[in-house]
Amino acid sequence: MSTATVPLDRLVSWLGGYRDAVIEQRAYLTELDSAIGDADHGANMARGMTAVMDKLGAGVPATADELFKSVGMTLVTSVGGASGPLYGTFFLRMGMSAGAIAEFDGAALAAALRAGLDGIVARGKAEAGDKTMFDALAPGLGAFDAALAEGASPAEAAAAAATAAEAGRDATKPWVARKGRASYLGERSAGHLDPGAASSALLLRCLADALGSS
Amino acid sequence: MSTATVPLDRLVSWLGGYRDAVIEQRAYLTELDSAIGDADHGANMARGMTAVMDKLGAGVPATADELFKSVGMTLVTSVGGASGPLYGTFFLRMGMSAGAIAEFDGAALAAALRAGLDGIVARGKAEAGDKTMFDALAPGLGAFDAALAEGASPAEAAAAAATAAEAGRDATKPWVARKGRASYLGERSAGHLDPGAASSALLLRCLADALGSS
Amino acid sequence: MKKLINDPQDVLKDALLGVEAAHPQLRVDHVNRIIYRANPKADGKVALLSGGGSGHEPLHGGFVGVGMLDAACAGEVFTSPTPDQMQEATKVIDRGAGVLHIVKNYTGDVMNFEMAGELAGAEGVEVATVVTDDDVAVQDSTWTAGRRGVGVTVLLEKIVGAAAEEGRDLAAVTALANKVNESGRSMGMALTSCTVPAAGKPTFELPDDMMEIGVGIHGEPGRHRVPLAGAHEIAEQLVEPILHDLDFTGAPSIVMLNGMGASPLIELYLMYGEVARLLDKAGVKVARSLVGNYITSLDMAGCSVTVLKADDEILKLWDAPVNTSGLRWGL
Amino acid sequence: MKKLINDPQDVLKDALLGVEAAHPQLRVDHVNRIIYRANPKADGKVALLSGGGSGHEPLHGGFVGVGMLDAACAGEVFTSPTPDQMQEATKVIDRGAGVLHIVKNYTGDVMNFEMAGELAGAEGVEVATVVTDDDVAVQDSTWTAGRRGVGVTVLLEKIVGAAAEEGRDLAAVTALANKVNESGRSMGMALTSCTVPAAGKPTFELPDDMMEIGVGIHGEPGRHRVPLAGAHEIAEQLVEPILHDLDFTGAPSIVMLNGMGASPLIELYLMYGEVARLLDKAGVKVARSLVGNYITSLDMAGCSVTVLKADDEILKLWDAPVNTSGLRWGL
Ligand SMILES: Nc1ncnc2c1ncn2[C@@H]1O[C@H](COP(=O)(O)OP(=O)(O)O)[C@@H](O)[C@H]1O
Ligand SMILES: Nc1ncnc2c1ncn2[C@@H]1O[C@H](COP(=O)(O)OP(=O)(O)O)[C@@H](O)[C@H]1O
Ligand SMILES: [Mg+2]
Ligand SMILES: [Mg+2]
Ligand SMILES: [Mg+2]
Ligand SMILES: [Mg+2]
Repeated sequence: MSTATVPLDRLVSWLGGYRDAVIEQRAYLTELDSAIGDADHGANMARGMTAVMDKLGAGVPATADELFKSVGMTLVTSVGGASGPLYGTFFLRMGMSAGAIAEFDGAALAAALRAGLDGIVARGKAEAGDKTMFDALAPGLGAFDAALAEGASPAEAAAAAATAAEAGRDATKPWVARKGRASYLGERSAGHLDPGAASSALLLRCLADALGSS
Repeated sequence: MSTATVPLDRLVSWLGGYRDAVIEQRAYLTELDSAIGDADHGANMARGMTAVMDKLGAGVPATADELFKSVGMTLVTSVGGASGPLYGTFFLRMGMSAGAIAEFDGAALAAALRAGLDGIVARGKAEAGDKTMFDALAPGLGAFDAALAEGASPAEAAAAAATAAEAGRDATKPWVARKGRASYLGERSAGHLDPGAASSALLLRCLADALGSS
Repeated sequence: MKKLINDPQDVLKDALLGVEAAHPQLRVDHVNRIIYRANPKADGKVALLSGGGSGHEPLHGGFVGVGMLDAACAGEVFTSPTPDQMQEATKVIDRGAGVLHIVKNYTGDVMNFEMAGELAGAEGVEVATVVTDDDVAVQDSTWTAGRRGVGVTVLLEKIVGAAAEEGRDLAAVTALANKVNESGRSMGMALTSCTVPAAGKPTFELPDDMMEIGVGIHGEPGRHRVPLAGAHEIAEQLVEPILHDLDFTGAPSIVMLNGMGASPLIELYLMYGEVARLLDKAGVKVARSLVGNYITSLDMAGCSVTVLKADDEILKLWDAPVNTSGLRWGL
Repeated sequence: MKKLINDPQDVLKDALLGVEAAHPQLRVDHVNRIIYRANPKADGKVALLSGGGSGHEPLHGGFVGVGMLDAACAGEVFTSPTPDQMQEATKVIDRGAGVLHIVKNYTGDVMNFEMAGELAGAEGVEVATVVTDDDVAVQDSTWTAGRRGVGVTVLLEKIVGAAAEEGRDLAAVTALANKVNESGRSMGMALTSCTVPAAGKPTFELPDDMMEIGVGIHGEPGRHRVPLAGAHEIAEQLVEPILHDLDFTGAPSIVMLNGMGASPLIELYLMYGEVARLLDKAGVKVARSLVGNYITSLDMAGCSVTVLKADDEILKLWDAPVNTSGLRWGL
């Protein structure tokens, strides 16, 4: 059973679940990045999320702004590459959007996620169809908003978001990349999933799992 | 039918036959040298004998001393490695031993070959059982001498020499090398034929072929 | 995977210990993974910072020293370093005249250096940036992240390092850096893939009779996979797109024949001979050259060609003394 | 076989064209395959000649120049050059004070240099010879052709080159060369075989989980084939036999961590860190070090360690200016 509000510790579980998931899917993400990138996306995400959870292990901030600032800064300072600033900015902006709250309602969560995505766009200038993480996150957050508008709980909205993000991820396969290092391959980037789209679909799947379980 | 004397052009055929043989067996000789050396013996012998025959193609000296001096010098200046000075010295000494003759009888040929082998020993200090070309040449020339002593023709003696040299070559297989680069392998040199023993058994086989055909 | 390493996760950490042990003229900050000159340059001179993913050695750490960089930030293998590393290095090397960030054009490097520049700027250090993008293998650069920064980065660090050593100000140093970048073109190829230690297997499979033309320096596949060819043809496939992209005639050129990491020097010289002949035929006058492993891609076999259109000023700066582990003369 | 070459038979010829094109400070005799300094040293100074099979680059051609060799003879890949090459080079570089032949201890090299010495001697050039034999992998040297000459050759060419440049006479230069050789020890290992171009396939097969300890520089199998291990253990297997063979405590040492040709610099630095730690633990004081590809074995992956027991004189000669393509400082 899902609830109408999301306490902060549920989002900490989200992050913990995502850490476990990227560690588990590390080889898979690297495999994707080998095909059209430089074979480090799995290592990058695993290193970053491990650092995030290690940091939180020493003490979890009581409010969303502090929590996500910590997460974002840890990613920025531990990942590097393209995904470090992008995921880092995502969480930094989530925290700035949320403010000093200890519990999210659906609208606040949607706004925070949206602010995060806007941060990614501000940093990376990705547009729809460029074959990046944007192409999983954007439909994902669209579905989240749509579900909320139809009265869904945050958990139900997250489940819809994950499914839409996964569809967005899969849609990247035939595309020719126009951002990031996959773009250097030109036509040869077609026929492969974008690694960042895969890791960000996973991020929303983990959110659905964390909110859905109770 | 073999004859009692060997005219110089028969020995030029010997050299030509040897050139063809080392080119044909180039990969095999390199294979042997890969196992216990540095994988160049086939290339070395092919390069050297090609140079020898190219030189003779421009004009064959009329006397044995000049012929074999040319062959020896060409080998010394075109092969390098261990086999260059050793085979080069072999032919240089053959020429010095033979003198300005245009035809060999059995004894003169035996003496020239023996002088060649002595030259190899003087240069390389190999002893019986060191697992070198000496171990094919020494029994080969021993058989040559023995056959002559029993009244054989040079061609018959050369055939005996070739057979003995091949046995000598095969005998090197189980030995641990004590000279040349194979010796660096210690016990690991056992179980492989010595490449120089193989190329020198071939040298005597080509002699037998050149003298035996008519 | 056959490598001279311990735990694949520790490659960078362990290698930095070796760099420190080997070079008393360098100081290594192991926490922040920064390689500094042991003796900082004089006050009032512009400082140069570069950095990037590891696996390209000697780039960049091997170019820290008198006449080139003041510091280099090392990221994980093929992964841009992080803004905090860069910010720390920027602060430490600033001698009051500002710091030039030399950034190879990859999304990650650009974004991380951008964040670092913002952070350092907020702390009062004047930061300028040059982004190298010399790889002609990247076509349609309007539809991509732009051209990759590759070989010209090495030449730029040398030339601009000499200018900074002379005492030119940040604007002049930056202008020169942009000029050098715009005057250089590169093209690379691979005979084999490399293996990222943490990935444990080759980034791509390349059959024995094929090669990749137009690779960068991150083990990525190139633009075309074509049948394996001889050095002569390979040289043509590298030189032609470079000369097609920029007119190098009428000026002295600096040429680098760079190894990707696993190609032995005898092959690199052989390739240089081929390249030199083609350039000569095309009327390009080679004034200076460099043959060796300077900007590598781990254990990839292959090479790249960089041609830089120089002038008297650039040649003078090129010839100026330099003392780094990767490039050294006159000192 | 994947190599940046044309016809496998032409590798040496083609590579020498590249050497000539890349280095105006060198002169290449293509007929005799000799690399000379373009500007010979002054009359009355001892000249240094080395040479050997090709495939070990930068050795020896990369060490021709002020402060090191006067000329190098290049043989076919892994095949000693011939006496006529050496004789020609000896004659050309003699400045009236005699010529030192620096010969690595391999039967072929020794015999060919011996013949060359006889020929040059007959023509009135005073020739002395030093034979390097520093490879501790070769045991029972009484039952073999003796120890192989490997890494110490590089250090010797630098140190003795500086002494010759100072104007020491042939006897003094030769005595120093022997002293350096006797004070140095090396040990090498391979992760992979190399491929001799003319052979077209790897000299030996090495499974993915095995390595060879105690290899030389000719792609020959080593003394032991053992399971693949981490850098830490590999370092132990290289350093231990060296320290067992000679006491290096109580004197400053020069240490070289040398790559076999296909191992990238990041791995070589990592290995050097391991080696430096072991030497430190054993009380060996490292005064100078060198990390990189200096004496290679074509495209073999692996490395070797050389430790040279030095003294103040040797360190001073080590630090003296040198200007070659492979080793350069102070000039
Ligand atoms: N400009 C960009 N905007 C958004 N996402 C991007 C951009 N560039 C790259 N990415 C994402 O980053 C992913 C690669 O991340 P990663 O492999 O960790 O970094 P790098 O490309 O530096 O090796 C890509 O799959 C893509 O989804
Ligand atoms: N001291 C020696 N005396 C006689 N023959 C030798 C000696 N050293 C080596 N050889 C012979 O030389 C052969 C190797 O020749 P080659 O491969 O052409 O030269 P290298 O060993 O220099 O590569 C060996 O197989 C051996 O028969
Ligand atoms: Mg990547
Ligand atoms: Mg051999
Ligand atoms: Mg990366
Ligand atoms: Mg040889």
